[in-house]
Amino acid sequence: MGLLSQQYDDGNIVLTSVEGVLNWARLCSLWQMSFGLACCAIEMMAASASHNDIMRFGVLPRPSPRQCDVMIVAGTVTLKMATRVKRLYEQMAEPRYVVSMGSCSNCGGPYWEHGYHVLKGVDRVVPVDVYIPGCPPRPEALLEGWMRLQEKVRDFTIVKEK
Amino acid sequence: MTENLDVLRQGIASGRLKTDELVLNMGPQHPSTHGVLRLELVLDGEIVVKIIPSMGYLHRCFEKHAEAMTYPQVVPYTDRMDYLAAMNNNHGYALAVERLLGIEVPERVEYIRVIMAELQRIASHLVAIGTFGMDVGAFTPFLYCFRDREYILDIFERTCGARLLYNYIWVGGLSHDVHDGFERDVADFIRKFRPTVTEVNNLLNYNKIFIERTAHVGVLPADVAVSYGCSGPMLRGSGVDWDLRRDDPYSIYDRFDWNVIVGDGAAGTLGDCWDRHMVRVGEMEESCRIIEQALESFPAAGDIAEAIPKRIRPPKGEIYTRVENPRGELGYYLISDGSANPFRLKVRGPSFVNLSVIDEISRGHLIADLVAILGSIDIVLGEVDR
Amino acid sequence: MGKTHEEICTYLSELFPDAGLEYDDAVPCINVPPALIREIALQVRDDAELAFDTLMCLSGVDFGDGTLGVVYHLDSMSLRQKLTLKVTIPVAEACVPTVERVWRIAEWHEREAYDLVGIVFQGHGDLRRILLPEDWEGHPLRKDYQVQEFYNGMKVPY
Amino acid sequence: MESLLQSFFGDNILTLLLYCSLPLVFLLLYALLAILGEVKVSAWMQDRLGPMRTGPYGIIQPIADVLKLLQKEDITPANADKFLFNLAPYLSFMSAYAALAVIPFSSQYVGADLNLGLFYLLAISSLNVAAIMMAGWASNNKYSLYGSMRAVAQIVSYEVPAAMVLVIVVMFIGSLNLQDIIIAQSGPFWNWIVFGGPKQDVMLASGHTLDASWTNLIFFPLFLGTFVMYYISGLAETNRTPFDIPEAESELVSGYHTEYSGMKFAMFFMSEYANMFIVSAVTAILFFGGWNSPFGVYLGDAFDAPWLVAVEQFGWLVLKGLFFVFMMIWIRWTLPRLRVDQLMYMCWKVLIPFSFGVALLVGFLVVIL
Repeated sequence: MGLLSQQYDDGNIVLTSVEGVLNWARLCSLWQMSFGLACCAIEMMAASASHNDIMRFGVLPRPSPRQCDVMIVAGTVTLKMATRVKRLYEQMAEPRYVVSMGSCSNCGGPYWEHGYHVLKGVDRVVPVDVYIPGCPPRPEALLEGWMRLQEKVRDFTIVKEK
Repeated sequence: MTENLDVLRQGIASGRLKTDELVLNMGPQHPSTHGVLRLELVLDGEIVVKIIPSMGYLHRCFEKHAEAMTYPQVVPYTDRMDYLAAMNNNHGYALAVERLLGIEVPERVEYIRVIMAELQRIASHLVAIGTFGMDVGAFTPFLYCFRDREYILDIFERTCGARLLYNYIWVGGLSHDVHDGFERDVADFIRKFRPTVTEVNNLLNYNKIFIERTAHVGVLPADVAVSYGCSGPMLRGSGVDWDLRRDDPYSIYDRFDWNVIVGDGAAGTLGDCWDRHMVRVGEMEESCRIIEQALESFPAAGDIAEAIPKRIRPPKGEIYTRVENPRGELGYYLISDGSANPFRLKVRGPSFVNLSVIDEISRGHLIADLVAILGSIDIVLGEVDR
Repeated sequence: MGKTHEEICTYLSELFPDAGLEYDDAVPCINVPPALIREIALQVRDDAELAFDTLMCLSGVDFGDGTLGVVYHLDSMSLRQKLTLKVTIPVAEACVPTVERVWRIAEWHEREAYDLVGIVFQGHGDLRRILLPEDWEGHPLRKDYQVQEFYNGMKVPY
Repeated sequence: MESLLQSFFGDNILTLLLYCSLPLVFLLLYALLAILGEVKVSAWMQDRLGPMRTGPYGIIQPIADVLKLLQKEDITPANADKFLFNLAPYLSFMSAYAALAVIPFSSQYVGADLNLGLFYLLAISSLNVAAIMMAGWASNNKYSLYGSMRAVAQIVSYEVPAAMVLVIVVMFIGSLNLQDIIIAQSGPFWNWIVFGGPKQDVMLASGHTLDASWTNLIFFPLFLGTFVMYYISGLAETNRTPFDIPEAESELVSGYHTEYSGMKFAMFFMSEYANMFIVSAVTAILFFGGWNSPFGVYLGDAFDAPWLVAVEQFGWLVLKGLFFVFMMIWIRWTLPRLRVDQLMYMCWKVLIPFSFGVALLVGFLVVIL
């Protein structure tokens, strides 16, 4: 998909500054897919409501996966839902990120042992960038996870490692 | 306004308007399905011909867990069913086990339970009202509702340390005593909260467009509601005067003076979306009244843990206990075989039952109405799928 | 308040003398033979003295001793009385007539009992799995249920 | 303006290109401002802060958004009609851009001073419908199709009352030229059409003299109503709440642009905001004096600097336009959404009969006065 998928051998000053600006643009404008699964979705809504206001970070919830950068997997992923989650991820446009919010989507959470219909971790179907622990994580934890994701985007480079 | 639709319907019925049906798949990821419900809509233009709901996208095997866990270990799982009304879920489960064990809980515990359950009811209704507003396209009331809900969560948090899922009401007692200044916090909240209802009324509930969108839409007649087993605001919106807190009293609800809010069809037909919505708005005020009365006679001191049994092994037997959740009748059917684990715990979730009526009341409406109807049913998928 | 279970049982036994209705004091409930559940359901709904207009809950149970059960919790809003009916069937022929047309909500409850416990409801119009995917193996709330290893290529146990 | 550019670059194609691209520069800057305005105004209305981390108080948030959208993968769905799918966003943006050609930004600058300016405006802004239809159809997605069908029905319907309202004003002024309409309102704010139009005789650019007197005040209630009708039709034509039915988030995901990603989505986004400005600017021109200063005097006249007058006029028009854009944002975050049949009812049974009635009345009054 153009510049971001390429690798350059030498990181000269022009390349690194362009890269810096592009990374800055991406991290400042991470649009979130408004997509909630379970209990964590309520905390995700609380994070975008007035008290916590995740939109301070430049987040804009978009309903269509095509226009989103980040998928927050907020809640328990069941086996019936897992294929849909994967499909939604595939519908998103690159560069895309996945935040796994809450114990359930990290590893199955309280349903890890007897939950015959629960996927034990969403990372079994889609690659995850940031894991947020908690059952459910507080909105503050989501904000922290968001900043970690921004760090990750900031450190992205198209210069080949030596 | 519906006469335009009638003209359309007549045209289709008489065959003058040739149409073809279209199947639209709504969900599991869709902004207005309140989670992961999937509706297969058979549409004729924009008119809904048939709805095939399919759920289970959040089936978290609650009943299997209940069989594998000991009685106290089940409590956190009840939280996660109807995650907007965790306190009420806890309450119902605790009642079921207590009745099977035959234990009485101290007075103070009962008071705290009732106050917590009613606060939770307000919090849950706030979410319902806010998201319903969002479904009909008004985004701002949603944020006002969430803002006020945070004050309730703050009280819960000070008491038990959790914001959403509390594991607070235990079999025989509570996990923690209330924090210092609990009564003051709650009274403060009630005082702060009442103006919000007026605000939401002005902004949303009596808005002309909102009434146009919700009145005469999704009319649920009382006999259909009863046959489908609907409960809670869904049933009361249809004009049936039925509230388990009064009609099948549990805990100490019989000590308070409050009204059961019933829909009256003021803006449209009895049992339409607006009625269901306004029942919720009215119930928040009634909950405030219950809380105020409970605070007046609140026992100042007492051990909240004195009735918690050391070992919970109910005798062989079975019981069906029901409580009034914000969404309706939450029933626990508990079978004990005398061991430390429930033998079978079946949950009758109000959302599950209320949702079953969607096909019946949405036929012939437009897609936009379907979204409003779904919002007015106020489902929580955690409880539909369990 | 309304009638007790014992009174209802006596009342129903007069109406259905050959049915062999049993009153179970321990629960309390009335044990109904599977074949008759539909007639009795209609009777208790339409009888003016009983008027059980609501099906509160319908549960499928695996009793673990080779029998399955269906438990009907009924409620009469007008007469303020409750009733529990119980049907017991052997696992081998887990088949009960449907009450779908008596109380509309029974449709979904029965689908759930079919899905999780594996009880087939005769005459049910749309007996599909409701919670689990269509291609799921087994009925999870059976006491002898073994979780399948893989579903759709995804590992099921942790 | 043209002569100024000519003095720098000579009379050649470069001058013309520069002259034409001025509105584009304005459009891009305005879109950034409007997007920021939308998020900030909504945040303030909702007891929030809005973007805070991108630059001071988040003011460069839209720049980050655009830069990010530029980097996004450009998805064309496998089963889409690729040609139409790719053409639609450009067409949509083009129609918005082309409409700016006849908007007089000041007495000195108007892209094309057409005698049929209003007519052109109506025609070119309808092109957007074709783009939306294309997008919805070519996406091969049921939600997109529903969205575009709704949009087309809505926009085409509301063209009728909008055009009717324009006819009313044209009848009153006697010219389709937008500059003429603005000149007719020169002087202090009570000469604006919404307040009954000019109160003394005005010489229009076309050389025709408009006879006017204080009796025009009787038009005040009529034109106030006309203004409200135009603004409502404008809201509907730009698909803004309460008429955002084509992209109703809770019903149709995002309507006709559900399948669009990256810059193509940004094009739709920008053309929506551009259309908002065009409707607002036309409202300002038709009813609120266009680039006329509300006080009837200019700072530039005092200093004898004609260029300052032009800048002031530009400022007044943009200010008035932005005010109406702000009103749109305000309405969006306050009201719920109408339903399709209610929308049509509003158009065919309320706005159209009323606009015809007002047109008759105004025509009658113009003749007898």
